[in-house]
This record gives sequence, structure tokens and C-alpha cells, in this order.
Amino acid sequence: MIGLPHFLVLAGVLFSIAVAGIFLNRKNMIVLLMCIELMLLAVNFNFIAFSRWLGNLDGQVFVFFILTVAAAESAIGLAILVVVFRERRGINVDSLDAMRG
Amino acid sequence: MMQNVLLAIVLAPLVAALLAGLAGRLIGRAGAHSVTILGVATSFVLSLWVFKAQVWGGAPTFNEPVYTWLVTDGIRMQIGFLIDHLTVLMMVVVTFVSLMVHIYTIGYMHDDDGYQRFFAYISLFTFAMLTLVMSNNFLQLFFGWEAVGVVSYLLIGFWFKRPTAIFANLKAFLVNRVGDFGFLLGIAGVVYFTGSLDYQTAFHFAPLIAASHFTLFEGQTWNAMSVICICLFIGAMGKSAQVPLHVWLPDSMEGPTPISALIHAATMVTAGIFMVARMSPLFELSPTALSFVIVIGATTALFMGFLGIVNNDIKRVVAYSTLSQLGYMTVALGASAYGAGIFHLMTHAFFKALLFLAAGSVIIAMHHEQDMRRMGGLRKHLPITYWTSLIGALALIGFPGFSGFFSKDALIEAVAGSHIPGARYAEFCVTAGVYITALYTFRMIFMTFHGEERMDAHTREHLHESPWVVTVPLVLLAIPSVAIGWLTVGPVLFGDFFHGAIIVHPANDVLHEMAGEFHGPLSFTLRAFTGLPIYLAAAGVASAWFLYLKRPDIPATLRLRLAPLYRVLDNKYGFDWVNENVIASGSRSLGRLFFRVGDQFLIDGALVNGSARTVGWLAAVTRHVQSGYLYHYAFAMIIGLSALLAYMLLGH
Amino acid sequence: MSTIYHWPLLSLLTWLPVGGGVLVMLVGDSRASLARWLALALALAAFGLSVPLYLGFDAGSAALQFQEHASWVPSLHADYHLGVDGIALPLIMLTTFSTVLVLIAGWTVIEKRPSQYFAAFLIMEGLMVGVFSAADALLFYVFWEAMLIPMFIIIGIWGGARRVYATIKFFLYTFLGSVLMLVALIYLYLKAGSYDLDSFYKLPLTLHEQMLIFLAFFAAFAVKVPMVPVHTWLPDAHVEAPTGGSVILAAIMLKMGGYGFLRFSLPITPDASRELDWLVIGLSLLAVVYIGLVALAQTDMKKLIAYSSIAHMGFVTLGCFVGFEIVAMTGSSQGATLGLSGAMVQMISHGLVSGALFLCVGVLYDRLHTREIGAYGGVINTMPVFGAFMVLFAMANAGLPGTSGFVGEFLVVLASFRANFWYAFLAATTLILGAAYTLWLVKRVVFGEVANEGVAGLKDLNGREALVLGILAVAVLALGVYPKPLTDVMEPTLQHLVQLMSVSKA
Amino acid sequence: MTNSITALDFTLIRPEMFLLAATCLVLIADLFITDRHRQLSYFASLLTLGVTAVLVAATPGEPHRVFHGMFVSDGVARLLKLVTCGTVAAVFLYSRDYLIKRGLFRGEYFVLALFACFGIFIMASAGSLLTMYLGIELLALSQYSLVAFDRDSPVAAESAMKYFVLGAIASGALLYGISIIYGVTGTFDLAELAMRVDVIAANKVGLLFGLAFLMAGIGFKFGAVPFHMWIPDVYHGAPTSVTLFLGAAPKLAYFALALRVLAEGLGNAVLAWQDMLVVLALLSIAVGNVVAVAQTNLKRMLAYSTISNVGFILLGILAGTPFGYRAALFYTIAYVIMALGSFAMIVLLSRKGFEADRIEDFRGLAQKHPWFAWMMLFLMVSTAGVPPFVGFFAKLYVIQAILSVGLTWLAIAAVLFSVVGAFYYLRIVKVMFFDAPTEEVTVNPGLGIRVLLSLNALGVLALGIFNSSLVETISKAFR
Repeated sequence: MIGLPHFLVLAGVLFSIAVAGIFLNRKNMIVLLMCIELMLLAVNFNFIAFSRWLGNLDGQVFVFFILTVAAAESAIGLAILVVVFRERRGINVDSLDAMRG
Repeated sequence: MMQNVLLAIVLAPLVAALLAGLAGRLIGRAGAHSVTILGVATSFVLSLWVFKAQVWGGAPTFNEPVYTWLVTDGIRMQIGFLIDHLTVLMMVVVTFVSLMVHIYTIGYMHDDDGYQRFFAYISLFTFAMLTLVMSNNFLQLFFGWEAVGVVSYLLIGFWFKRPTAIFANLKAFLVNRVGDFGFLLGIAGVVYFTGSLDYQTAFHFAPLIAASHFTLFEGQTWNAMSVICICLFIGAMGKSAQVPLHVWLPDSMEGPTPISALIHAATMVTAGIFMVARMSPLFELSPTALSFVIVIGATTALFMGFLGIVNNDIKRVVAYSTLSQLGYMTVALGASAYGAGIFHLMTHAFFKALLFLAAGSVIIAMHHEQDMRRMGGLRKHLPITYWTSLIGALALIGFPGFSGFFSKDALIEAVAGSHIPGARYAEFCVTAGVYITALYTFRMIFMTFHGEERMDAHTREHLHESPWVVTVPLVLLAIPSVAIGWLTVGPVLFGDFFHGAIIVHPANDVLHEMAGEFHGPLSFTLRAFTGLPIYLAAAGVASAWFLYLKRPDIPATLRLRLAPLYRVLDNKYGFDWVNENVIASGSRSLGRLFFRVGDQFLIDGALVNGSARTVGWLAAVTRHVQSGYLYHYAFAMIIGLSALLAYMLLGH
Repeated sequence: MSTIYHWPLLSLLTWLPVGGGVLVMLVGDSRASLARWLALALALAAFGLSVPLYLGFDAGSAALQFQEHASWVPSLHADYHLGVDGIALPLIMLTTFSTVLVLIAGWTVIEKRPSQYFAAFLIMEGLMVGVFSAADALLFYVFWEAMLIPMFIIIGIWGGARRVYATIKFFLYTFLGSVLMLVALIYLYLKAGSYDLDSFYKLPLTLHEQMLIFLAFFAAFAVKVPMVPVHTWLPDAHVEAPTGGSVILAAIMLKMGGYGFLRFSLPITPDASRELDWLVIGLSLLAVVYIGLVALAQTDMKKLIAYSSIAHMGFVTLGCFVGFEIVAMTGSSQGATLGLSGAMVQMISHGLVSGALFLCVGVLYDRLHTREIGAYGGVINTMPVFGAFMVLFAMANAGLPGTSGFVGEFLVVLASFRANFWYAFLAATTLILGAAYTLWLVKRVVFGEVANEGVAGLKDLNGREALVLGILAVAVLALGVYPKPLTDVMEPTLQHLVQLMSVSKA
Repeated sequence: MTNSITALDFTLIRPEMFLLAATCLVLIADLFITDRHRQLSYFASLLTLGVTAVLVAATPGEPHRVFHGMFVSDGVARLLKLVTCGTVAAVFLYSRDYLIKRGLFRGEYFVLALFACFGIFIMASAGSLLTMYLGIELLALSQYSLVAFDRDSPVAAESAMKYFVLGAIASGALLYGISIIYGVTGTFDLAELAMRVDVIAANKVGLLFGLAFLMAGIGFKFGAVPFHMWIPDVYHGAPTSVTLFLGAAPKLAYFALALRVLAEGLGNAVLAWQDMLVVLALLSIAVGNVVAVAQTNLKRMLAYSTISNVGFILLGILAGTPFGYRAALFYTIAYVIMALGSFAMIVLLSRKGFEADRIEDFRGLAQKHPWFAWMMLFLMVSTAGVPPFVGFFAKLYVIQAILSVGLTWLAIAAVLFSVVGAFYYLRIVKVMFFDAPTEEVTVNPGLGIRVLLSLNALGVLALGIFNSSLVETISKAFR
């Protein structure tokens, strides 16, 4: 029987993969955007699982909002990516090191 | 009435000093000396009037405040006058010698640029000395005490271009400050036990103090009176140049000669003696302190005399003589013969001022040459100076009938009669001292006035007797040097002259015992021939004659034979060496060490700049964490998040 | 004329200089002469206003007088509450007095941004009066800290070669001490429910609390006084500050430390003060001896005087705390007031004397642009009037009776003898050490043959300099010969303070 | 709480409705305006803010929960919104010349800022975690865009990317936390949450787990250590006019976030989050102050200064008492004013092709322009916490708040680090007053910016001396 804990663990694992992806990946900024999406998805899993478990629809409503915001977020992310590419001719994560200290 | 007169006595020299000092350029040289002489003369005349009123007029002791200095914590600190027989004696001596010195200065400082300044200083000194002796409380005493010290500082350094002079005045002030350090503690002790600075109250509570004890070191209790009196006496040791605080006095001869006479012979240096006599109600209650006093005094009296024998500077010889004589006075105080001490103080003031002024006269004639080895035979050229010097010398060695004879003989006898611990040592010292005194005194007379003329030709041509402003004071001082002892020995020493101003414990009262055998000055003089001192003095004069006139080669031989001893004397027992190389330079090195190690290295270097550096270092290191890489930032966030999680879940 | 006593004198004394300072700054450097005269007029007005403060002061009362009370931060019960008592009054007088002299002393000497210079001193004057007249702890703290800014600027702009190091050190040192005091004040407020000082006095506190509060206060005041070992900012600040800055630092800023001990530590934490008096007394005596020796080693005139200031301020702290030992030793508080009056007089006197000495150094510095002792010698040959002043102030610094320098030291020594012979013994060493470093300085600088061409070319004091030094000389002597007008004003307040000190709050 | 939506509900959100509508209008209108008339967008934006402020002022101060509790209208929200309007307007006024000179005077700037402003409004009035999330994202997305809005600046693009990625992680963490809390309590409504999280529930592992994530999110928004890494880079990289915005207005929103979620929603779990905040606050104060010492770029230095000041704001919040929240709000407002002035000084000294953002660019300012040197001095010493400036009182209140809950050691540590902080503020003063000017220092000739900056700096002084007016306002808002 697949119960709440399974969903929570799955969400946790997804979240962790997303986070790990962000700081392990040093090449491609697109991957960062993907990781962020993954992270939000993990959260969505949580919300839906809890919503079912609690018998309360609020969580699922929240997910809708998250999905919408995630879309906007991706758009802005990509826009910034374009700007970065314009300036640097590349989307290497390592290249973002002009400011430090 | 009385109070106004007293105020006039004190303030006249002050006003004169201010006029001469601040408006010196305005009133000119003549104006400066006129106004100061007028000021001091006023004081002198009024002092005589007060003396008369007190001694013959039977006026009661005057003890009243002038104004309240401050009141705090129930202690009323006042400025005021205590006029009794001790005070009036001092006032007359001080103003008289000061007046003589003022007049003498007109001649001595004739060519000096600092003419007005000099008069301002000596007038200021007179003011300070009068405040000191006329005080009725410890505060004013200390005021005067330090004020005379300052004027002395200014006068020793009068010729401020001379490196030796400004070295000497600094030294004088600092050594005096060591004494004042003790003095201040003594005063603090008095206030502690009596809650007042007034003599009257302090004396009233004296038995109470004597019955008190306090702990200086763990487990050791001291008699309060002994501590206080020794502290006070340390002050006297500084001012009256007692071993080991005597080192400043010979150096003070760097100052112009008139002040050597006034300050460093007749008045200021005797302030310590006066003070102890004033405090007799306290000292009498502490045998320990008296023993301390007598031993210090005896040591000074004998050992400073030795130094007079080897010195060739005419003023320094007189200075060592002064040291030795101050030792005599101190011994008298220690023997509870305060009267004898004060009596010797008075006679010494006259004849020692005379000797100094005479030496000054010689120095003028010699164009500021002070080395006796380049003098000799001056008797012909400076007759008045010679004869007055001779009178001073005879008084100093105690030639029967002269003033010094009475005071010194009485003093020696009193010491012989004393039974306090240390009295025997003192008796030996003062008796042996008589021989030494005679030896160095006549060595000086012979080397200066007799024998062959050793000065260069140029000086010899210009030798002439000093002007009248110089010689008149010599003569005027010579008169009391001869006669004052004869006139006053009876009342001052054995009579009830002091009238309660000096209090002596009956058990210690040697003068009272001696008074029984006193039958007038003549018999006193005659009786002296039965004692040892007079023969010692004669032997001293004879030795001087033999060694310095008859066989001048012997001293040189002796010097070679007794080289180690001579070296000890020539180095003044090494006091100066220790002071300069151990104390002074030690303090400076210690200061430098503290500054470098404590302030600069530890506090500033390690603590202050160290913590600043640590922050800077920390900042430089921490900013490297901000690497600029996105994944490091993300990593930091994740670490932070994990830490929060761990803390949350494990902590609760 | 009597109506003047109903004016808000303290507010005027605080805000007239502050507002005037802003005005002077707005006048600008292009009209420097106008700025100068305006500043002097304001400073004189402030001094003039402080005179009725003294004349109208009821010397028989320990209560705060000339009180002004207005609401300020109602939510904190922190009020705009001013008032003077016998402790504050002399210090306020000293402040207004010194400011006038400092302005005259800097008259034409300051060429760089003169209007800002004068403005800074005026503003500082107002803030310092504020410190001494605040009867509300928060108001006090505001003035206390705000004063750092003008001083920081003064040292930093018009200072010597290492001015930046010195001024930052000065600021951070004092700031560090002060913030700890702030924590203590807030703590007290939380307990008392008001920032009014009187409510602090009445507040019962356990010994443990008192200890912590005392240490926090100590951090602030000990730095300001300054006491060994947190004194090292002072020599640097003094050396680098312009003459006027050194004078104000020495004359008034250091007094705030002493004032703080009297106003805060003793009455608010009497039990902790009693418990920890050994610390303060020990450090004070250390200041006298250790700093006295360190002063001997100095080769810079200002540094030497700075160290001498530390040693002299040791007497202030000694006088403040020796009362506790007196009670412990003799069982009666007789003598405690003596120590406190000694401390107070010492503060006033030190303000005059060290200020004067810094002015003397300033006179030389303006001419030869060096403070090295070795660069001088025989100054008296070319500057006799200056030499006379220098010797006088040096003597006062060495505590000569008849000058103000003696009074405080004398009283403190008398008081400390009551506590312990050795306290008095160590304190009295200042007679020797103080004379040694001061007169040795005089010997090397003033006396002797003309040392070099620089000295040979020196011009004696001009009228302005002579005026300033002359006024100070008169003040120093007057206070030395007749200190009663000063001590009378303080006496009831100090006795009241002794009462506060001797009642346990724990 | 009623279940129906009434007219009152709409009355209370009038400002928001207007702001949104007006912003959209400006957005559309701007498309049709030529560069020559771009001023119109600028004035329209200012007008928008002005009218919004009036509308905000007209809302009643009493607390109302409307739209099923999604939206809260109360005194605090009103105060925050008013200050926001003022701040954003000031940002616009300061930025105009700067933007014109750099060819950045475009409608997007104003529109994005207005959207961000709208986000702040939403956060200030959030009654549920959902509204809060929407507000956060609206604000955050606008800010990401603002940072990147100078398309020709490589550093701006870099900092935008960093901000975006890290911000997304923070959003993720925040959401994850919200989801857990939702799972434990079953509600997003903050008032409801407050009731469900009683003292016993506060210690449930699940809640604590969620709380830790939530805290990471909040910490990131504030820029508390160790979630602070974006702050220096973003402040540094963004155009100064954007930094001006980032440094000031959003702090108000983050205060609202902390207040609404922690104080109101999770007030009963105070012991749980207090400890965490102690760590974050202390680390922020320490790291911020220490690392700032090593900076040579003024914008970076101010960024680190922000971090340390955030630590102080958190101190007020972590006290967990009504006084603490008020103190934190006081601190926030004071800080906003000071930060506004400090960044505006950079704008003031910048000219075409020259960004006065290095500390040495301020050299000798006191000789060239004494007035502005003094203004900067006011701002710096105020931020350092020296009385009588407002920054001192801000610190005073915050420290009083933590002392009143017995955290004496924390108070001592905080003030000691503020001494370290004083060093770098003094360094600015030192550079301005004690150093000789090396090259021509010029001041923007615009009268408006000069007057506004002077008012800003003098306000720091006035608000310090008469701080009780602000205190009263805040107290009233909380009532």
C-alpha cells in the first residue's frame, strides 16, 4: 500500500536531487532552470499528498498557483539567461565570477 | 591691629616682588631694588615691633585665622598666623638677613641682566619664608615649605643658560620633593588622627596619637606618633639637607651668592629645624623618632664636615660647612634641646650669611673665580671682607665669646646630657666635628686670604675692595655674629624665652638640667675651658695653619698616600653617583621599559592594534568564502539549511 | 537681573552653541573673519550665561537646580530633563570657560577650513554641557556619544601626521566602552521603568546585577578617564590633535569619565563599587606610579603631558573610590567626602592646568612645527614671557601649593591615608614623579643655552596668546589660593553622594 | 471571519486595486510614448504612488480580515504601505538623472518597480501563506528583472542570474516549509494557523522540520548569514538606481513576512524559531560587520552593512514580544531611510561614464562639497549607531527588546560587533573629511536630488532627536 510517507519521501528525494543538481552542475545554466522546476515539482508533490491525506483542497489550489508562478519564473530565468548569453557568449555557470569577495 | 600688622609683614615683600617681577621693565633697576628693599625693610621693622610686643610687651600668643581656604568633610582648612616667641625670633632673623641680602645684591648683581627678576625672586622668597614661619597650621606650613622650594629652584637656576645651574635646580627641587613626599604623608597622618590641620588641635590630640597604632605591614604595628614624626622629619631632611637628602645643597651653589647666603644658609634650609621645633609637642612623644633624628643629624654633622676639607671651591666649602652645621642643629632637636637647636639656627644664620656674603665679595673681586687654589693673600686687597670673614670663621668654629661658641657649646653639652638611643654616637660626632669644623674653616681662610697670591696677573691688577652696598651688610652681619650669643644665651637657651612655644617632656629636658649650672654668659665662657671642644677647635686651627700655610706640600702628599680615602671624599661618598646612575637613570630606563613593553608592545601592539589586525585578518579570510561562484553560494545555503534542520531536530 | 535665573539657562547653554555652531559653519570659510567673531561672540555669550548659573546656585542644597523637564520619548519614560548640582556646575563652568579660551587660541592659527573648526568646537561645547546637565540617563548617553563626532572630526582634519590612526583609535576605544554602558543603562531602564537618574538611584539591585552593571559602566568611564590599561588612545589623540582639540580633550572630555563615576557608578551600584573598589584603586595607583615613569621616557612634549594627564586623573578615580576603603578600615564614612572633593577639585584643576600646558606646547608648535623635546632648548632666552608661563603651569602640574594643582592632590592624599597608609604613600609619589617629568621637560625645553637657530629665531608671545595664558594663570593661582568658592558649591552634593554610596541597595 | 465577500472587502483593497490598474496603465501607455516624452511615464509612476498613498492613508487602521482571511488590513500594513510608497517615490526621484545619463530611462524600470511595490503591498497585507507566497514571488520576479534591466552590463546580468537561481532555491525551500506546515496543521490561513499551533503542537517534529525550511526562506529574503551570499554580488552588480531600490523598499516587505508568518502565524512556536533566529542574527551581525571592513567598493560595503543591519532587525523579531516587533519595525524603517540616503549619495556623485561606487571616489568630498559630506556623515554615523541619529535609537530599541527577554549575552555580543561596524562607517567619514581630493569630485547638479538627499539625511537626525513621533506612529499601528 502506497501511503503518505512514500509520497513525502519521493518529494524529499526529488527536492534533494534538485538542490544537489544546482550546486553540482557547473556547466550549463539551463540545467539550473530545470533543477528549479524539479524543486517546485517536489513541493507540489508534497502539497497534493498532504491535501489528499488531510482531505482538504487548499493544498491543490496552492499547487495551481505554484505552477503559474513557476511558469513566470522560468520565463524570467530564460530572459536573464539570454542577457547573460548576449554578454558572455556562453551559459557556463563557472563564468559567473566577476564579482566576489 | 595685630592681624593687620602681621598681614603687612607677610604681604609687603609679596607686593614688592610682584611689582619688581611684573613691572620690572617699567620701574627700572633702581625702582626694582628700591621697592623690594622697602618691602623687606617694612617687614623687618614691623617684625621688630612684633618682637618687642611679644617679648617685652608681654603680648599674648596670637593664634587666629586669616581666611578659610576650604571646608570639606568637616575639616576646616584655614590660613592663619600663630605668633609666639619662636615665631617672632624667626621673623626677625629672616627679615634681617633678607634685608642685608637685598642691600648686598645691589652690588653683587650690578652687572646682571636679570637684575629686576632677581629682586623679585628674593622678595618672593621672603614672603614665602614668612608664611612658613608664621603659620598656625600644617597647610600653610606646607604652602610656605614648597614655595620656598620653588623660589630656591628659580634662584639656583637663575643663570638659566648654565647647564650646571639648571641641572642643580632640578636636582634641588626633586630631592626636596622626596622630602616633601614624607612631609605630606606626615600631615596626612596628623589629619587622620586629629581631623584638623591646626597646630593647636594637633598638639591637643598628641597624646591620643601617641597611644594609637597602625599596621604598616601585615602583622607589624607601629606607633602612630613615630610614623607621623618620622614622615614629618623626612620633610625636614629634604629641606634642611640631612643625609641622604643633602645632595642638592652643594650643587645649589650654582646660584648667585646672595641667595646662597639667604636661602641656602640662613633661612630656607633651617626651615626643617624650625619645623621640628614647632612640632616639639609631637616629637617629644616619640622616642623612636627622636633617635632617628639624632642619628641622622649626627651623621650629617660629621661626615659632611669631612667633605669641606677636600673641596677647593670657596662656596662649596661654606656649603659643606652649612650641611655640617645643620646636622648640629638636628642633633640638638634629637636630644630634645630644641632651644639649643633654634639658638644655633639663629647664630648660624648670622655668621653663615656673613661667610657667604664675604665669599661673594671675594668672588666679585676675583671676577667670578671660585677656586681657592687660585686665590691667596687677599687680606691686603680686601680688608673689610677679610676681617668680617675672620669674625664669621671664629663664630663658626666656636671661638669663646663669639655667637657660635655659645650655641655650639651648649648644644654639645646638651647632647652629652641626653639619654635617648643614639645620643652617644651623636656626642662623638658633634665633638669630633668641632675639630673638623675648625680645620676646614681655617683652611678656607688661610687659602683665601693668607699665603702667596696664586691668581693670574690680570686678576691681581683689578683686585679691589667691594662697594659699600656689599661691605655694609658684611659689617652689619658681623655685629650679631660676635655679640648676639653673649646677649641672648641666657634667655633663649636657659630662660623661658619660648614661653610654651616649645614643649619638652620633663624626662628629656636636658636644657633644664643645664640651666641649673648656668650663671651668666661670662661663667659659661670660662667653663668652656674645662671642656674638650675648645681644645679640639684650637687643634683644628693649628692643623690648618700647619698644613696650608706652613707646609702646603703635606696635603698633596697626604692625598697621594690616602688615595682611596681621598677618592671616597672626592666622590662625596658616592651619593651623587647613586642618585644619577641608579635612581635617576634607573627611573628613566624603567619608564622607557614600561613604555616600550607595557604601552607600546602589550597594550597598543597586542591588544589594541592586535584586535584591529585580527578583525582585518578575519575579514580578509572571510571574504574569500564569497568566492563569486554560484554553486558555492548555493552550497552555503544548503549547509545553512542542514544546520538549521539538524539543530531543530536534534536540539528539541 | 534676577529674572535671568528663570530662563532655561541649561537649555540655552546646550543649544545656543550647537545652533550657533551650525550657523558658523554656514557662514563658511570665505568669510572666515565673520565666522571667527561670531563664534567668539557665541562662546562668550555661553560663558556669560553660565555665570548666573553659579551666582544663582543654592550652595546649601544637594538637589538638582535650574531643572528643566519636558517630555521627550514618552514611550521610554525618557525625558528631556536637565539640572545641575554641585558636581555638574563646576564642570559646566569649566566647559564654557575653556571653549572661549580655545577659540581665542585658535584664532588665526587655523588656516584650514576655519569656520568648520570654530563650528566644531561650539557644537562640542553644547554637547558637553548637555552631558553634564542631563538628569536623564538616555539624554546623557545621547550627548555623551554625540560628542565623539565633532572630536573625531577635529582630530582628523586639523591633526598631525598620524591623525587618522589617532582619531579612529580614539573613536573606537571610547565607542567600545560606551556601548557596554548602553546595555547597562537599558537594563536599568527595564528594571526601573524610567530613564530618570533618580529612579536609578532608588532602584534596588542584587550584588550580582550591580557587579555586571558596574563593569559595564567601568568600561565606559575607565576608557574616558582614562585608566591604565585602557589609556593608550589618549597619548595618540593628544599628540595628533590640534592644540584646541588637545585642550578640550584634556580639560573636559577626560572629566566625563570622572563625572560618570560620580554620577553613575557610585550611586547606582554602591555595593559593587564597594566590592570592586580594589580594582579602581589599584589601577589608579598604578596610573600614578606606572604612568609617572612612562611619562619620564617621552620625547614628545604633548605625549609627555598626555601621560601626565593620565597620572593626574588617577587621583580622580582614587578620590572617588577611596571612600569605600575608608569605611571598611575605620567603620565611618568620615573622609569619604574628602576624597570626593579632592577628585572634583582635581578634575577642575587638571582642566585648567593641562589645558594651559597644551596651549604652551601649541605656542611652540605654531612657531617651529615640531613637538620633539630635543628640537628645543633655551626657549626662555628668546621667549621670556612664554618661559614664565610655562614654568608656572609646570609647577601647577607638579602640584605646587598655591596653584590649583595642589588642592585636589592634597585632599585625595589626606583621604587615602584614612584608608590605608600605602595608598597615600603611592599616591604621594606623584610629588616626586610629577615634578620629575614636568620639570625635566621644562629644563630641556625652556632653560639652557639657545639650542639651535630655530629657537634663536623665536618670537615671544603675541597679545592673543598672552591673554589666553594670562587668564589661565590667574585662574590656576586663584583656585590654588582660595578654592573655597569651588568646594562650597560641591560640598552638599558630595555629602549626599556619600549617603547614597553608603546605603546598600542589594 | 465571514464567508461572504462584502463591499467592505473591496473598500479595503482599494489601494491595491488602484496600484495594479495604474501600473498596467503605465505599462501599456509606455509602449506608445516616444523616448522624448519618457518623462510622462516617470510622472505617471510618481502620480500612481501618490494616489496610492492617499488611498492607503484613507483605509481604516482597525484590523480587518477580508476575502476569507486572505487579506489583512490593519495598522501595520497601512504603515508599511505608506512607507513603501514614500520609499519607492524617493527611489524614482533619486534615479531619474542617473537613468537618463546612462540611457536607462525606460518605462520598464518604473513599471517593474511599481510591480515590486505591489508585491510589497500584498506581503504587507497577507493573511494566508498563499497570499504571502504570491506577494513574495511578485516582488522577487520584479527584482530579478530590475537587476538585469541594464542589458548592456555584464555584471548586472551575472548578478541577476545569481540572484535568480539562489532566489529560486529560497522560494523552493520556503514552499517546502509551507507544504510541511500545511501537512501538520492543514491550513494556510495565518490566523487559523496561530490557533492550531498551540504550545504543545509547537514541538512536533514535523512542524519543526517545516519551520527550518521556512526559516531558510525568510533568512534568504532578509539576507541573513548563511543565506546572505547573494546580497553583495547583487548590490554590487545592479545599476545603482536598482540597488537603491533593492536596498530599501523590500526590507519592509520582509519585515511583514517575518511578522505575519512568525509572529502572527507561528507565535506560539516562538521558542522554536527564536533559537534559530538567534543564530542567524548573531552570524549576520558578526559576518556583516567583519567582512565589510575589508571592502573597497562602497556598494559592496553597504551590502555587508545591510547584512549586519538585518541581523539587528532579526534581533527585534526574535525577542518575540510586542515590543520586539515594534522595535524591529522601527529598525526597519530607520534602516530603509538610511540605506536610501547612503545609496543615493553614490547616485549623487556618479556622472556619465563614472560610477562613484568605490570608497576612494569620496576622497576629499568635504573640501569640495562640505554640505554633502556632512550629509553623508550623518548617514554613516547614524548607521553606525551613534546618537542622536535615528540609527542609534533603532539599535537602542532592539537591544532593549532582547534584554527584556533575558538575552543579555546576545545584546553584549551585538553591541560589540557594532563597534567593529563603526570602523568602516568611520572610514567613509575619514575618506571624505581627512583625505585630500585626488580628482575632481562632482555632485549631480539636479536640484531635486540635492534637496531630497539633504532632507533624507537631515531626516535621519530629526527622526533621531524626535524619535518618539515614529515610536508613537508604530505603536498606534500595532494597536
